[in-house]
Amino acid sequence: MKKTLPWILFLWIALVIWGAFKYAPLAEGFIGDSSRILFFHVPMAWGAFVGFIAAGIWSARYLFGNRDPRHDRAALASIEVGLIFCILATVSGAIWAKVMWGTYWNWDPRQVWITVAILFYGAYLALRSAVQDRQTRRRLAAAYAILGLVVAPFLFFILPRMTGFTLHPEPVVNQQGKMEMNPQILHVLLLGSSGFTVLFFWIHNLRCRLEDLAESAMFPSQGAHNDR
Amino acid sequence: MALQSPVSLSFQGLYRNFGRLAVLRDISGSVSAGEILLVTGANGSGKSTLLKCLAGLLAPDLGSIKYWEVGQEFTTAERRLRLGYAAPDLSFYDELTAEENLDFFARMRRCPTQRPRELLDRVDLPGGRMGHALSSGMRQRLRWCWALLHRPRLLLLDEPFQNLDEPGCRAATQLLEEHLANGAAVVANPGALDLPYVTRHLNLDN
Amino acid sequence: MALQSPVSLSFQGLYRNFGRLAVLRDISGSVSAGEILLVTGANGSGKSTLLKCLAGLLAPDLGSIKYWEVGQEFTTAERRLRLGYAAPDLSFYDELTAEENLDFFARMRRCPTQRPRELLDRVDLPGGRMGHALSSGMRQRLRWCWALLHRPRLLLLDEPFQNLDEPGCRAATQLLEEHLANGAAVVANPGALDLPYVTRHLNLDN
Amino acid sequence: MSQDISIWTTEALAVFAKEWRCELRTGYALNTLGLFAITTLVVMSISLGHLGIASTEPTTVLPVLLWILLLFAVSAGLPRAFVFEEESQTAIALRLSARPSSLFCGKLAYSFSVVLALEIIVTPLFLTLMHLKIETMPVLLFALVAGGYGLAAGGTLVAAIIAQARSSTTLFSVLALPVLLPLLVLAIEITRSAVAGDPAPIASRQLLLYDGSVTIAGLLLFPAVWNP
Amino acid sequence: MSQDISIWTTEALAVFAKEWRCELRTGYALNTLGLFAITTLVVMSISLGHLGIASTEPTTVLPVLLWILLLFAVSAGLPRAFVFEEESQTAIALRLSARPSSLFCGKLAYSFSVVLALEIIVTPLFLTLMHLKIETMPVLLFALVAGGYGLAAGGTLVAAIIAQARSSTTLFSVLALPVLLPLLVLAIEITRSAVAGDPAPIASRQLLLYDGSVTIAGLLLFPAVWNP
Ligand code: HEM
Ligand SMILES: Nc1ncnc2c1ncn2[C@@H]1O[C@H](COP(=O)(O)OP(=O)(O)OP(=O)(O)O)[C@@H](O)[C@H]1O
Ligand SMILES: Nc1ncnc2c1ncn2[C@@H]1O[C@H](COP(=O)(O)OP(=O)(O)OP(=O)(O)O)[C@@H](O)[C@H]1O
Ligand SMILES: [Mg+2]
Ligand SMILES: [Mg+2]
Repeated sequence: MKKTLPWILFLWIALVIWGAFKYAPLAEGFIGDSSRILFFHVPMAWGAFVGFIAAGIWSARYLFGNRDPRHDRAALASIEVGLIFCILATVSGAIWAKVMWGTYWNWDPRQVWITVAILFYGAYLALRSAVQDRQTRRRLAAAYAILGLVVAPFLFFILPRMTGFTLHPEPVVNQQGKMEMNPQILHVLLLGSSGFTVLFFWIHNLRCRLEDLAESAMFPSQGAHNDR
Repeated sequence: MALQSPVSLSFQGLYRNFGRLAVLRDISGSVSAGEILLVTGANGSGKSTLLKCLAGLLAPDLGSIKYWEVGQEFTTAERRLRLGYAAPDLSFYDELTAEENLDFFARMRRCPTQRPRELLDRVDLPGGRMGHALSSGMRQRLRWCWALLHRPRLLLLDEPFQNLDEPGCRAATQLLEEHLANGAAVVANPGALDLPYVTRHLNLDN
Repeated sequence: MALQSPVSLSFQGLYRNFGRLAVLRDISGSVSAGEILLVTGANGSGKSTLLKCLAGLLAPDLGSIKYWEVGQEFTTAERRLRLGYAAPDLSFYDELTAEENLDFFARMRRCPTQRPRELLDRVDLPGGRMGHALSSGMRQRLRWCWALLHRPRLLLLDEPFQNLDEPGCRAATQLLEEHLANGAAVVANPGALDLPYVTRHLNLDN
Repeated sequence: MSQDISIWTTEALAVFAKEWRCELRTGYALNTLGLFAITTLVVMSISLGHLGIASTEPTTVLPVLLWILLLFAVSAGLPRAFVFEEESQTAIALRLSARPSSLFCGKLAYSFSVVLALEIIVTPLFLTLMHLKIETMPVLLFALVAGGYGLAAGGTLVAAIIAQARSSTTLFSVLALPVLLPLLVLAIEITRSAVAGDPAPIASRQLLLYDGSVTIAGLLLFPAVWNP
Repeated sequence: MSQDISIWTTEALAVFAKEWRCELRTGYALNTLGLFAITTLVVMSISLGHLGIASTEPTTVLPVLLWILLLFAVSAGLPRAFVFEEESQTAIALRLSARPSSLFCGKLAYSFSVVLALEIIVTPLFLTLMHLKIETMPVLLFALVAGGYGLAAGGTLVAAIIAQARSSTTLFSVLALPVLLPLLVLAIEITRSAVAGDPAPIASRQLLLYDGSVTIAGLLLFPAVWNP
């Protein structure tokens, strides 16, 4: 499994790339081929959201469970990877915005709220670096990440849809609950989103294993210690 | 484990590191009603750290702490609220007088309203002095009052006699003696004082 | 007034009130090289307040404090920088190690660069421990080092032996003895310890 | 059970009363918070004078300014709720004698009352200085109460986190602003509706949702944050 | 005399070095200050987005915002200079070993360097995010350096005053704002000239005058404030 997963993932993403350029038709209302960035932009944003939610869940398992440091490391790793996904979604969106709206950045609500999300999880990292004792650091960071479970849905879903005027396209599933999308585009989008979700967990898993190794190298006798 | 004794505390295999510094390593001990567990050791040997772990103010990395009262076992969160603790790093509100400070905690702990006054008289502390205006000996007296406010069954005392003058020491020793009638105590650094009933020793040097 | 003695401090008719509370009332005394002035009194009698006034950390309401070194008289501002002071309310930087703390103050006081290391060795304090991680006894050792850093002629010590273990007390007493070879000291609350050369007493009870 | 609740209420009330007693004795929080808000108000009106905004588009601009003002005042004042206890080391005594949930509620009630007091000082002043007319007063009151509550709840929880981190007010702003921003924008929306005369703005539902989830998160997280 | 000056320089440098060492050790302050500035930037942009100012009148509005931003950042970070020493009781040790004038200069140098660091983070970001073009760069640099120095000097002096008052950082803002307000207006004027392309704005003389008088006031007042 460990050996085959990367290959499956490789093929999966390759299929998404192929689909993005060869299978899916161009969407209406977009300049040139620019709509194809959709197949990376949306899965990346989705991956970031999944990462933040996963971080919240791992933190909850750490805080309300038996305080196993591995859960905390998993939360940290998914925030790190999630932040990268989030930044990539923003950058791809900004490039797209340059083509569509003529400027990289114009404080569109979507851009604002994704920036706030980046700031929130950046603050998570700042909090970690501000606490010296390891137990305290894990506890506080976990609490903040769980607070993220409340804040993130607001930032990703609720607020961008309700505040002010936006140039950003309607969500796939719009407010009336209807899907207005070419089925082929939808296929690639779903394939991409699921592929990026798996990609996220694969990178995340690598990161966690690396951290576990570093930890056991630094505190050889402590592998099994819990914080309680 | 002396289940029917009025109170009993036992801890087993406690470990606590600060970063890479191993402070507590496999520390065990126990104490029950009428006993004092005297914790000794050089400066920096971990006496205060141990008392903080027992009080639930610091989580040990490993090891278990068990606390019973009259046959009933209590969790860490409950133990924290039931014991009495006095240590140099215990402070009170600067903007409240000594008596108001005690009154506030008495309300939090649901003690009879005359209890603060009673204790202040015992240690001879002017109740109307503001928190920030207390001298170091007065502060120490206030710590004693605070620790005994809710008549705890277990007392954890770190440097309990520091800063106290002669009458202060006498009052404190007497309070401790009364407490031991059916309570237990863990004491670190009692200074040059003779303690009544020292029945157990735990040395942290190695 | 022993003008040619290596050092001499004398204070006359000191008064200090806090609000309506008269803490110091007409306190006088003096001390010169080789002597200890032992300040005694019950808790809250004003020992720490007196030492703060002498150190220039608190201005007395009334009264004069005179300070000479080898026949030269110094102002309050100069005295403040020349004397050595150790008291429970003296703290150091949490983010610096013990040695970095001393190094910083050594630079401010223009002492030789090996002086901090030397003192740390004398009191047997691990120099690499961070300020916030020091145990209470270690903190007290650091206070001693800090007070002696610039080889002051006058030492003001409030509760100088509190929190120290056996070896700590011995090291501190020895440092004090060496200081007294040609310096003076004012000591409050030395605890149960025998002090070398106690030659003057000042009792603040009334 | 009902006895539990009465005990819990007594404790929360004791904390609330203690906070106000300290407050009235020193007058820090209120005096300084009020003065802070007023000074900022002056800075703002000076810059507005430079801008000449006040005259052009009052209805969209001024609600934003009002809430930014409140936000900064709160982030200057609220952290004290817990930072103060940690710094003066009274936290130990509190930790050993108060149940976390009643402590949190007491502190929250105190913070909320301070925010309300601040709003009572600032809002009338702001409205008169800026010549802003409110069409539907109840909507404005709702915005002030629900928005103020959200500020207090989010701020109190984050204050509890940074107090443990033994950290500065700067870290407070870094952690709290991303949490409070969604709330802020919702409150601004509702205030705008109040100015425009809309009797039942849609953002109210979201604001209540936000308040509710932050309260629940606070009650769940606080015990874990507060105790080691 | 010349020996006096060299001693004095050594002491001031020792203070400066100590501050930076503590700062870098805890790691939070600078990171956090940067994150704080960015967060505030986002808060402001959101309001700007709502206002739609950025597009209409950039040259008059943006300099005001830049300086308000710096002001908030400074009032969040600077008070630590002295309040911190009083609260952690290290002030006693300092009072007994440092001469007030060199202490003040060391602290001032430190504050100034923090403000400069902050400006280096914030200004380029602000200029690019807000699409603001500067015509005469040297004038902007002058405004940043001289204005930043004024913020640091005024802030340090007020911090020393309130540290003695056993008070919160909120009080700092209250005292500091009126002191810093004239400075702010001057710095805004000069920044506007830089945007407009005026090579030698008249406000420069006043700004230098202000800086000079605050420095002298600080040197004179500080010893009296610092020692009982
Ligand atoms: C920096 C600029 C941008 C950012 C930060 C951004 C952010 C996002 C995010 C976070 C999502 C996922 C929303 C979700 O998971 O529900 C998303 C979806 C999407 N974006 Fe963007 N975007 C940007 C620019 C653009 C541009 C310029 C376009 C096209 C004109 C665009 C088209 C879309 C589409 C079609 C979707 C999928 C619809 C949806 O589910 O909401 N985006 N964007
Ligand atoms: N927060 C902390 N971070 C890192 N190390 C710490 C911390 N607290 C204590 N230590 C270290 O743990 C050791 C034990 O400290 P502790 O305060 O328990 O000693 P102690 O036995 O009470 O000594 P003393 O008699 O001096 O009070 C010391 O070496 C101290 O440096
Ligand atoms: N800042 C202050 N404001 C008001 N009163 C004060 C202040 N500082 C001290 N006092 C009062 O002054 C008196 C003397 O205090 P001081 O600390 O000097 O006593 P002390 O002799 O050192 O006592 P101890 O042996 O307990 O240390 C005490 O009654 C105290 O309450
Ligand atoms: Mg100890
Ligand atoms: Mg004293």
